[in-house]
Parts: sequence; structure tokens; C-alpha cells
Amino acid sequence: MKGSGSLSSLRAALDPGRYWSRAGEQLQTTTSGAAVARFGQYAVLPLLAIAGGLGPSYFGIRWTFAILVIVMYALLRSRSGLFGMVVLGAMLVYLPHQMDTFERGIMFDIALYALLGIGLNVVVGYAGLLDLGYVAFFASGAYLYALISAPQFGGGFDVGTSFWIVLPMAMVLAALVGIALGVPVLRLRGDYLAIVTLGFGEIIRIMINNQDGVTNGPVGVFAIPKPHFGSTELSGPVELYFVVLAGCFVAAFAAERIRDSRVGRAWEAIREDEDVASSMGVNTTAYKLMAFAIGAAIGGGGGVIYSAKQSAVFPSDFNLDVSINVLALVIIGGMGNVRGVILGAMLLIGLPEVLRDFSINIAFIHLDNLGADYRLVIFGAALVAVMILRPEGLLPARRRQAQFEPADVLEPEVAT
Amino acid sequence: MSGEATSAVAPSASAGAPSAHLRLDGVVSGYGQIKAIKGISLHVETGEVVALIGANGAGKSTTLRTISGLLRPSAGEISFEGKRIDRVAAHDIVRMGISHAPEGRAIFGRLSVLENLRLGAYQRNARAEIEQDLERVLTLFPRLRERVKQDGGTLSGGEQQMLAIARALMARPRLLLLDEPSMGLSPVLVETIFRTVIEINRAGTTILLVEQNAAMALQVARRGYVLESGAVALEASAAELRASDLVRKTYLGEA
Amino acid sequence: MQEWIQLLIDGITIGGVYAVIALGYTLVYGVLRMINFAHGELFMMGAFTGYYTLNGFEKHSSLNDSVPVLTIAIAIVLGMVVAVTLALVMERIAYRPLRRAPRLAPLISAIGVSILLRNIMLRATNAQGKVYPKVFPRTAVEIGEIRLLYVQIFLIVLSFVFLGLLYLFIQRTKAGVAIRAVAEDRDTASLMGINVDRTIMTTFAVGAALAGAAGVVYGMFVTTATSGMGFIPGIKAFTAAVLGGIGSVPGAMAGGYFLGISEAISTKFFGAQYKDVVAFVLLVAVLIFRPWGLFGKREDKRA
Amino acid sequence: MKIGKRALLLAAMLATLTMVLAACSSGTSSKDKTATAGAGGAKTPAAGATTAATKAATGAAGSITVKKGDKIKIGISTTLTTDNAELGIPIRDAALLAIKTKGTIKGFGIEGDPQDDGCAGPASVTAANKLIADGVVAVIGPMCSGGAVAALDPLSGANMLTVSASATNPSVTAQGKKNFFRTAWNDATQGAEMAKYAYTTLGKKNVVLVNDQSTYGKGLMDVFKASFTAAGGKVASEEAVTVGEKDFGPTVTKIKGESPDLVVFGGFIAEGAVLVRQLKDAGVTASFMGADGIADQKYIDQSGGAAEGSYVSRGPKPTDTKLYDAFAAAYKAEYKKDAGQFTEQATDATNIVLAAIEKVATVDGSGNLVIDRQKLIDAVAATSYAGASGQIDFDAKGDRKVVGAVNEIDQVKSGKLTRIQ
Repeated sequence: MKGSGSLSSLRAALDPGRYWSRAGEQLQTTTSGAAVARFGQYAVLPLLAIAGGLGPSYFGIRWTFAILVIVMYALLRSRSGLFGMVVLGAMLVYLPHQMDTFERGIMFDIALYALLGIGLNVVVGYAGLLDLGYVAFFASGAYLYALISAPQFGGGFDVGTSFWIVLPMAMVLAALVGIALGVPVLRLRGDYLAIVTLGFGEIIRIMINNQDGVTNGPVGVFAIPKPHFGSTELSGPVELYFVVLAGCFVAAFAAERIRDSRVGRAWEAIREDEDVASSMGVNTTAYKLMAFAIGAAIGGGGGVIYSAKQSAVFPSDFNLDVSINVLALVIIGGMGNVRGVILGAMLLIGLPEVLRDFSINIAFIHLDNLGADYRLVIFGAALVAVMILRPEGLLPARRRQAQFEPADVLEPEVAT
Repeated sequence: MSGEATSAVAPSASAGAPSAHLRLDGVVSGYGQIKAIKGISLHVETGEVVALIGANGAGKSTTLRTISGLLRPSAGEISFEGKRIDRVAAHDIVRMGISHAPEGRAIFGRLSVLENLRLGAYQRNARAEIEQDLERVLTLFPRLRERVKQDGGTLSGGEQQMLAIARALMARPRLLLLDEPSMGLSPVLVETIFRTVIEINRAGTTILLVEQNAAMALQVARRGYVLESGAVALEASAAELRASDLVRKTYLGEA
Repeated sequence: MQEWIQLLIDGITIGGVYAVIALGYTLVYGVLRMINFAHGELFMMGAFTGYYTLNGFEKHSSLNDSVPVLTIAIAIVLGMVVAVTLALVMERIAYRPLRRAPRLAPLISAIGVSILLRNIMLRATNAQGKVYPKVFPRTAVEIGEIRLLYVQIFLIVLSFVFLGLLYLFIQRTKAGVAIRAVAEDRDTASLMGINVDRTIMTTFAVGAALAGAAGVVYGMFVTTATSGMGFIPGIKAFTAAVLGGIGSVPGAMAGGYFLGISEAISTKFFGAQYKDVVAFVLLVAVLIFRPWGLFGKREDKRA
Repeated sequence: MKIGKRALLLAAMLATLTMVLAACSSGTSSKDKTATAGAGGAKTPAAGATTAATKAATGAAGSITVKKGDKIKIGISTTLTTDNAELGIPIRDAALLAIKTKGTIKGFGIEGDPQDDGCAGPASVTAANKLIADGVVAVIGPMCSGGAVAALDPLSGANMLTVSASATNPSVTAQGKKNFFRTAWNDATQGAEMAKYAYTTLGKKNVVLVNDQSTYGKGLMDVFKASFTAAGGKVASEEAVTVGEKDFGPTVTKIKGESPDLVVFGGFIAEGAVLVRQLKDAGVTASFMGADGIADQKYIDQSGGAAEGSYVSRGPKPTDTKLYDAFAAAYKAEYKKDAGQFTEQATDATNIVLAAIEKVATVDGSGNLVIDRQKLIDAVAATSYAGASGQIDFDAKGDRKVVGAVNEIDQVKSGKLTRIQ
């Protein structure tokens, strides 16, 4: 009990938002309390910094990334309006030019996963449908582009269709796949839905793996051409990073607009209590399918870009880990919140990679290959730590933050 | 866990009123930032039946949940038989002699009637005594005896209410918290339930009763409190309350 | 015909393993409404404990040859102890602080624990699969074309025994009834004087003990332990638990065997590469007609 | 209060941003200390918009300069996580040993830079990007075929010399990337040789094929099937196992029902060892044959004795094993473990790369070592090297030419891999 007490106070110290709101009355009366709270506000930054890869120079770590994470956290958290967004945009556009190949690769991956996260967030965060098979849509998009565009010796059909035509096609295809998945499972709730969608993701991967005639099986599809923009070939990670970044902005904008519309309110009603929503006349079937379709379309688009960037796709690229990663970044970032998704992607996708360089060289301690060997160990521990310290995610959606404010009860409420 | 619980059982600061069985002093409690009760003070003496009446959302159930430890008060003190209990965990409060039959019955629907009843005596170990008590409550509620093997969820509303009370009695409480025992029951059943409540009280159990059915509650109770938006609006003997304008107009539906 | 019986036996063998692991999922889900993704890793840790124990006996004594019953029993008990300890630590550190957090937070925490344990063992073993010493003779009972290894019989019987014991525990003991009560309504359970925290820990411990023991016996059956060996059975067990109706003890058992047998039979028809497809299609089919699983009860509106 | 906080935050952010930019501009140059893109690169930047990007990229084309006092970095892309690390770690160790043995080139020290490629496409691409950014001169790896196919995209973009010791699938060289070579044998060669041996030498006519659903395993079995049926043999059925599973009971039962006289497995140790034992447990009497994915003592150890008698194809090998024995002895002396599968190819790959560096590297006026990427690749293409894994000459696609070697077949006898062909 004692441990949990100190833990929760630590958590409170690290979470200024909650600290302010919960202990507001108490704090404003005592200046020392306010000082603690203010300290808490900034205490979270070093934590993120370490997570994102910063540290004193005797930790072998990438500075650029660490600073990027911190600045992004500050910007995203402060909701600093237009100016902040402009700064953020400028950073996201400018920084990759200053990065090396590895970091650009990571930036691409982060942006791609942020895009997937925005898509999954529609399903999980907005409509409250737990989907563990999101990779299915990603895979459909990726394979559609791969098969249509790769030459025959690379396992494709060499149809010669341009990236820009396949992109919307893939989104429509994925949306249809999403609806096809949605129809049989609409009656299911919560964790039943989770396992069925997980199974669906696996089925898609297994089918791709075994339908050699169509997909070239485990050998994969390769020599996938890069897209062109005008006469420019978008060949490097930076160019495609911009494509995916643009995709993120469009998707994020669209997702937030939809959330704030009538559709979004219907989703919210379904998420809070499906029976009530249904009795209030919300067509739950249609709205749930719509969430699946929108989420899937974004995933399919992400797949096309992935395929183009990777130049080779394999069934094993689309395993359960992808779904889990996307879900984890949505939750770690703060469910129902696009800003959180971006931050979640930075941590979840960026962290294991920047940890490759992690080493400790303090005095006589020389752990040079610490990151290379133990990065996944550290990563697993970090997942647990972030969740314990910030159970609502790094940047919880405003409404949720209030909703999940814990009561000081001795016995927990039954989670519903 | 238990270490903290014992240390919390310290002599009450308000031990100045020695005879008080249960005492609440300026208790503030609720869910998160929403405080459903805002400084309630009340007391229940040994052997009494005390009624808490009030409208929906007045904080009646929250009061009971705070007493039984389901909610932790953010301010104020609660003491029972001279010991502070406001930091004691719910399961230890049961051991101290308070039993709570919660609102909406809260029967374990997938457990049999018998299992439900035995759970009531979860804290106790004396097997023979438990069997005795089982016999006693089944005599008190003959309807339950016919259904001991059935799942709790299959009982009718009235039977579930009986089960909830019977189950609470299985803990051999010195104080019984009853939350809306008449809710959703037919008048005949309400009558039966309340007759039983009186019987239980006569057998020596102090009762704190929360009711919307103020007429019924005030027939059974000796004293009563009227709660309005989380605070005590009125405290008096049952007869006085029945006669008061506030109660007559608002809770007894008289013109 | 004999091939069919053999397939059935194969299915029951792996199905029993799924069932035993699935119980851990279903119990924890029952009390916490939480998918303990790291549960399969407890199974893996059990398998490693079994290896280290039996290998220790092999290297430093001749007990494996003289009294294999004893060494196997010790290995199983140690496997349980290690798994239970880990589960309790896990619960305390990674899950309990999240008891009142949004419901997906513990899921991610559990995924973190799963990644952590897998990679710790990968490093600890330097990615080398560990091979069990020969404790169990690899001889078989033969009836016509049907062959059953002794260790396989042991595995099958033991899974039945575990399931039976667990069923009795849940149905008949005070602690078992407390678990069921907490699963149904945590608040009311605490009003009965049930210590909810302790009951949740009991639940984790029971599930972990089963997984740990299953890990040891399965390790003896397949004779190896690797860091990744818990992941797939974990997912399968999760599937089995849902198939049977998550939260339901008989459901988890039935789901495990159902899944194991359907995998065996679909291997015959479609090849092993499609067995998961068949399993998941069956799952969807079952859930379409019974959205709460084979043995699950309709969730009341609160869940 | 609120406004103040926000203003403070913005100020802090601006300050940080300035710092970022400063750190970056200096960071870039410091990062490229070991290896900077030389002037006169052959490859032209794709477009104006990407000029900045190309400039920052380390040695995207042209030549690499190793500053005086720095070390020559050799990238090693192999699998260090997941169960496949069983094969990946020894590959890394063999490459590191070769680097250590070589010591210096023209007075410059050499160091290995191992990166985890996860035996899969995405992680291999990340590892490749990392190695490019680290300024390595060449890459040994990637370990797996799928990873190699994907990683060749960034690696060839950087004109990076890449030599894999273990990526065997035909698809890897099918793209015709000029910077790629392999000391591993193309499965097209090995699969055909295995089929020939099974049909002709062993006289097996009815086989069951089992693959692990990986690029390598499935690819190899496809080649085997084509050659075996062309020769007149019959493939009774094609089965699969799932990587990570440990109980293949139903698959084994099905194989038993086919009554084959040979079971051929395409996959790695973890599954191969379990499969062979379960076949034996089930009373399947057919012989068992696997390939280089299981050609390792660990396969025998993990099978708990069931591997006895199984055939293991190791790809073409010289009949003279003097060089191999020397390597194996050195490896054992260094790591106290037997040299595993692909380690000899890994040491050869590393030695070829180091020899090529030695040949083309020049020390310039200021004492820096300059290595021209294209010349380095050309030097490797022209290699004729007698190594632990046999005579190595590359064809135009980067595959090994089969010269002076036969497909080695081992049989497990008394718990050891014993060469029988």
C-alpha cells in the first residue's frame, strides 16, 4: 500500500495537468504546493528526454531526436494554437534535412506509424472499438500497390499503374475490407472484438503467405518502383517522408473534423454506452461500419506509401506486432487524440531504434553495446513505466482526462 | 495493507460522545471531483433504527457507501463504537461489525442463493455458528429456503431483496446499513420486508435505513435525517419528521 | 480411422495446453476485465525453470535416473513457484497501479511485460534453445498405428487433472467463491468482507501456477525451451478463452480442446499453414451465433 | 498565470529550436567525421529539392574518407533478437573475428558495427540505414533473404558494398543490384543439388516437403520440388510448420499417413530439431533431410538424439577442408564454441571485403584513407578467393560460381555432422 502511495504521488508530480485539476483547491492555498506542481510540470520533460534518447554526453544517444521529442511534447501539450503549429510544422519539414540516413529512416517510420495511429484512433479512440487486426488494412494497401506496380520478375503483375492512382484505389479497397470485417463482428463487444480482429489480421497475413500464385508467397514482392511527383522520383526516405507527413496532416485534419461533427457525436455515444446510443435512435451499425471504413482507408493509404518506400514487401512484414505497435502508440499517446498519436509514434517507433546507439560510459562503467543487445528489454520496461506514470496516455483527450480522474476510493470501481 | 488498516483504527477524536454507536462528523465524499455529500454529521445510537430520507441524488447512498468503506471521505471523520473507520478498507469494516445491503440489491447473479448467503459470512470461521445463522435467516425468509440451489440472478426482485438482507445478516452485524430495501417492490412485499426489518432490529441489530419511501421508513424508524443536496436539512424524531411541513410536502406527497 | 484417432490425440495434447493457459487468461479477465498479454510468458518461464531444474539434477546428481518422479515433481513445483512469484510481482508493479486507469492501459502494460520477459530470456540464454535432459523415456504406447508417448500421456492426464482441480477450487472452496464474487461485482464483494486485492492476487497466482506447471510438462514433451515459445500458445489460449466465453472456467477448458482438435483436423484437410485460418473462422462462426462464446453468459449491461 | 506560463513555454521552445538547429549543423559534420562524401561522386542527386538531403547523407556515392586516427568501420547486419539470433550471433562473431584477425589496413584500425536486422524486411532496412549513417565502408549481411531484398534498396542507393553470408534465396540477386554479392549459395543451386542427391544417390522416390513459411524455407522447397519432380520423383505432399511453435503433432501424423521414404525440411534449427524428433517419436521411419538452415551442431543437440542419421545439405563445398579446419579451430579458440552454420561464409565475406579495401584504399596527402565505393565494388566483383567455404568467384549477378566444389551433404553420425559427399 505504501508503495502505491508513493507511486501515485510520483505520478501526480509527473502529471501537471492532473495535479492542477485534482489538487487545485489544496495547491493554490499553499505556495510550496504550487512550487511542487510547477516542478512537476518540468519534471516530465527529463523523463521524456531520457525516453526519447537524451541524456548527458556519457550516454551515447542521439541529441537531435531527444530535443525533437521534447519540443514536440511541449508544443503538443501546450495547445499553443497557430503559432505552435507553425513552429511544429517548420521543424517537421526542416529537421529531416539535417538528419542522417538512419534518422531519416526513423522519421519516415514514425510518420508512417503516426498515420496508422490516426487511422486506428478513429476506430479505437473515437468509436471505442478495440481492433487488434489493424495490420490487415495496412497489408491490403501495401500488397495492392506492390502487385500492381512491381515487375513480373519481382513477383508483381507489372500493370504499370501510377502510385497516385493506386493510392485512392487502395483506400477504397481497404475501406471495403474494413466493412467486410465489420459486418460479421458488429454484434461483438470489447475483448471479443479484439480477438476476432486479431484473427482477421492473421488470416490476411496467412493468405498472403500461402497464395503463392497471386502474392508470390513468402518470397515476397520486390523491385517495387518508387512514385514520381511530376518528373521527380521520390526515391529517398525524405521525399517519401514528406508524402506521409502530408498524409498525416490530411488524415488528422479529416479525423478531427469528423470527430467534431454529428458522426463524431454518434461515435461518442456508442463508445460510452451502445445500448443507450441505440435507444436514442443512433444507427449504431452504420456508424460503427463507418468508423471501420475510415480507419481502414487510412491504413490502406499508409500501406501504399510503405510499399513504395520499402521497395519490397513480405507477408512477415504484416504480423501481429504491427497491430500491437499501432494500438500501443495510440494508447500511450492518449486515446482519442491526434496530438497524442504523434507523440506516441515518436516514442514507440523511435525509441527502440534510437536505443540502438544507447550506451553508458560513466567513469569505469563501459556498456558500449547496451542498446544493441538490450534495446527491446529497455523498450518493454519503458512501456510499463509510461503506462504506470501516465495511465491516460501522454496527452489525454481533454474530455477523458476529466472522466478518468480517479476518485479517492479504497476499493476500485468495477471497470466498465 | 492490514497494517495500515489497524493503525487507522485509532481512538476517535470525537470520543466525547461515548454512547454513539456510529458517528459521522462533517463528512465530505463522492466520486472524484463531484462531491455528493458535503459535510454530513449524524449519529446512530445502539439499538436504534435511523432513517435517512431525501430525494434522488441527495447523497443518501453515497453516505452509506462512505460508511462501509467503498468510498473514502475527503474530509471529516467517521467512527464506529469509538473507533475511527474512515481510513479502513471495506472488507475490514465488515469484520468490525458493519454490514451493508447495497442499493439495487447487488446479488451475485451467477452464484447460487446458498453461495450468496455464505459469502455474507465470509469473514467468519466458526462453522457451526454459520450453519446456525443460515438456519435463522432461512427461517426469517422462508421464500429463500425454497430457492437455495438456484442462481441468484433467477430470483424475482422481492426475493433478491430478501437475499440481500439475509446475506448482510450472515455477517452478524451490530450495525446494518440498508439501502432502499423497498425499491421496485409491490406494496405487499414492501410490507413484508419492513416487518422483517423490525424483527431484525428487535433481535438486537442497529439499523441505518436509507429510503425514498419516506412514509414507510418513518413508521419503522425512531429518528430520521432529511438529506438535501448532500447536507443534512433536518434532524428529528420520526414522529416530528412525519409532522414537519418539509417532509409532508416533499416526501410524503401530502398537499 | 487410426489416423483420425491419432489426430484427435494430437489435438487433445495441444488443446490441453491451450486450455490450461486459457484458464489463467479467463480467471484474470474475470476479476479485472483485463487481457493479461504476458500470461504466455509465464508458461515460457515455467518451461525454462523446468529445464534449469532438471538440467541441474542431471549435471550434479544421478537423481534423474534413479528417482525421475521426484525430480519431475520438483521441477513442476519450482516451475509453479517461479511463475507465481513473477505473476505477483507483475501484478504489483505493472497492473495494480492501473486498476482504475482507462481499461486499455493495463493491456499495454501487459504487452510491455511480455516484451520485457521474452527479451530478458533471449539475452539470458544468448538466443540458444535449451534442451531438456532425458528424464522421461521417449517410449510410446502403440495400438496399431496409434502412438502415444508416455510424456504425452502425462501431459494429457495432467492437464485434465489441473482442469479438474481448478474447477473444484473455483466451485467448492471459499477462495474460489470469493474469486467468482469479485469477478461479478468488486464493490459488493468487498462489502461481504472479501479482500479484493488479495483475491485478485490469488487469481493471478492460480493462473500462473497452472501456466508454470504446464510450461514444465510441455517443455518435457517438446524437450526444448526458447524465449519465444510462450507467445503463440499465449495467443491461442486467449483465443480459446474467448471461444469458450471469456470469464468462464468451463468455457476456457472447452475452448482449449476445441481449438486444439480443430487445429489438428484442419491440418489434415488444409495443411498446417491454414490451421490458424480455420481456427479463427470457427471462432467468428461461433461468436456470430453466440456472441458471448460457447459457455459464456450474456454480459450484463455494465460490462 | 496561464498566459505567463504559455509565453514562457513558447520562449523556451524558441530557445530550444535555436539550439536544435545549432546542434544539428554542428552535429551533422561531427557525425560524418569518420566518413564523408567525397567530391566527384558519380551519382547525381535526384532533384533540386533533395540536394540538401544528399549533402547530409553520408557517402551516398563516390568515396569514403577515413580520417587519420579513425577506424575503418565494417557494418554487420545480422539477427540479434528473436529465436533466429541462434544463427545470427555466430555470424556476427565470425565477422568480428575476421576483422580482429586482420588488425589493420594501411595503418588504419578496423572495427565491426553489428546491427540487428531482425531477419525481416523492415528491421533490415532500418539496420541498413543505420550502417549507412554510421559511415561504414561495407556491409556484411543482411542475414536473411527477405531482409536482404528489402535492405538492398537503401544500400544500393548509397552504392554500399554488401556481401551476405547467409541470404540464399534466388530473389536476392534477381534484382541485379551491382553492389551486392553473397558467399552463401543461391538456393537454386543448393535445392537442385539436394534433389539430385536425394533421387539419385539415396534413391528416394516419394518425399514429403516441409517448409517453415519463410522466404528461405519455402523458396528452397520450391526449387527442390521442381528438380525432384523433373527427375521423376514424387512429392507426396507439401506441409508447413509455423515458426515459434513447438508441437507439430498433427503435421507429423499427416506425414506419417503419406508413408514417404524421405522428409525434406526447409527452415531453421528451432523448428527442424523439433520436427525431426517428433517424426521419430511418432514412429516415422522415413529419412530426414535438411539444408544449411539446420547445418549446425545445435540442430543435433536440440533434437535430443533424434537427428541421428539425418542428411544435411550444406551447399557446395570444396573437397579439401584444410582452410575450413583452420578457421574452425581459430573460431573455437576465440569463442570456446564450435563454428556454426554460415560462420565460414561470414568469415570469407569479411575477408573478401577487407582484401578489397586493402586493394583500393589510398592514403591521401593529409594522411586520410580514401576508399572509392565503385572501385571497391569492382574489386570484389573481380575476387577470386580461396576461403574456408571454398573457392569464391562471383558471377555478374553477385552469386557464387560453383567452381571446384560439390554440394556437401553431411549425415549425422554418432551425434556429429559427418561429411558423406
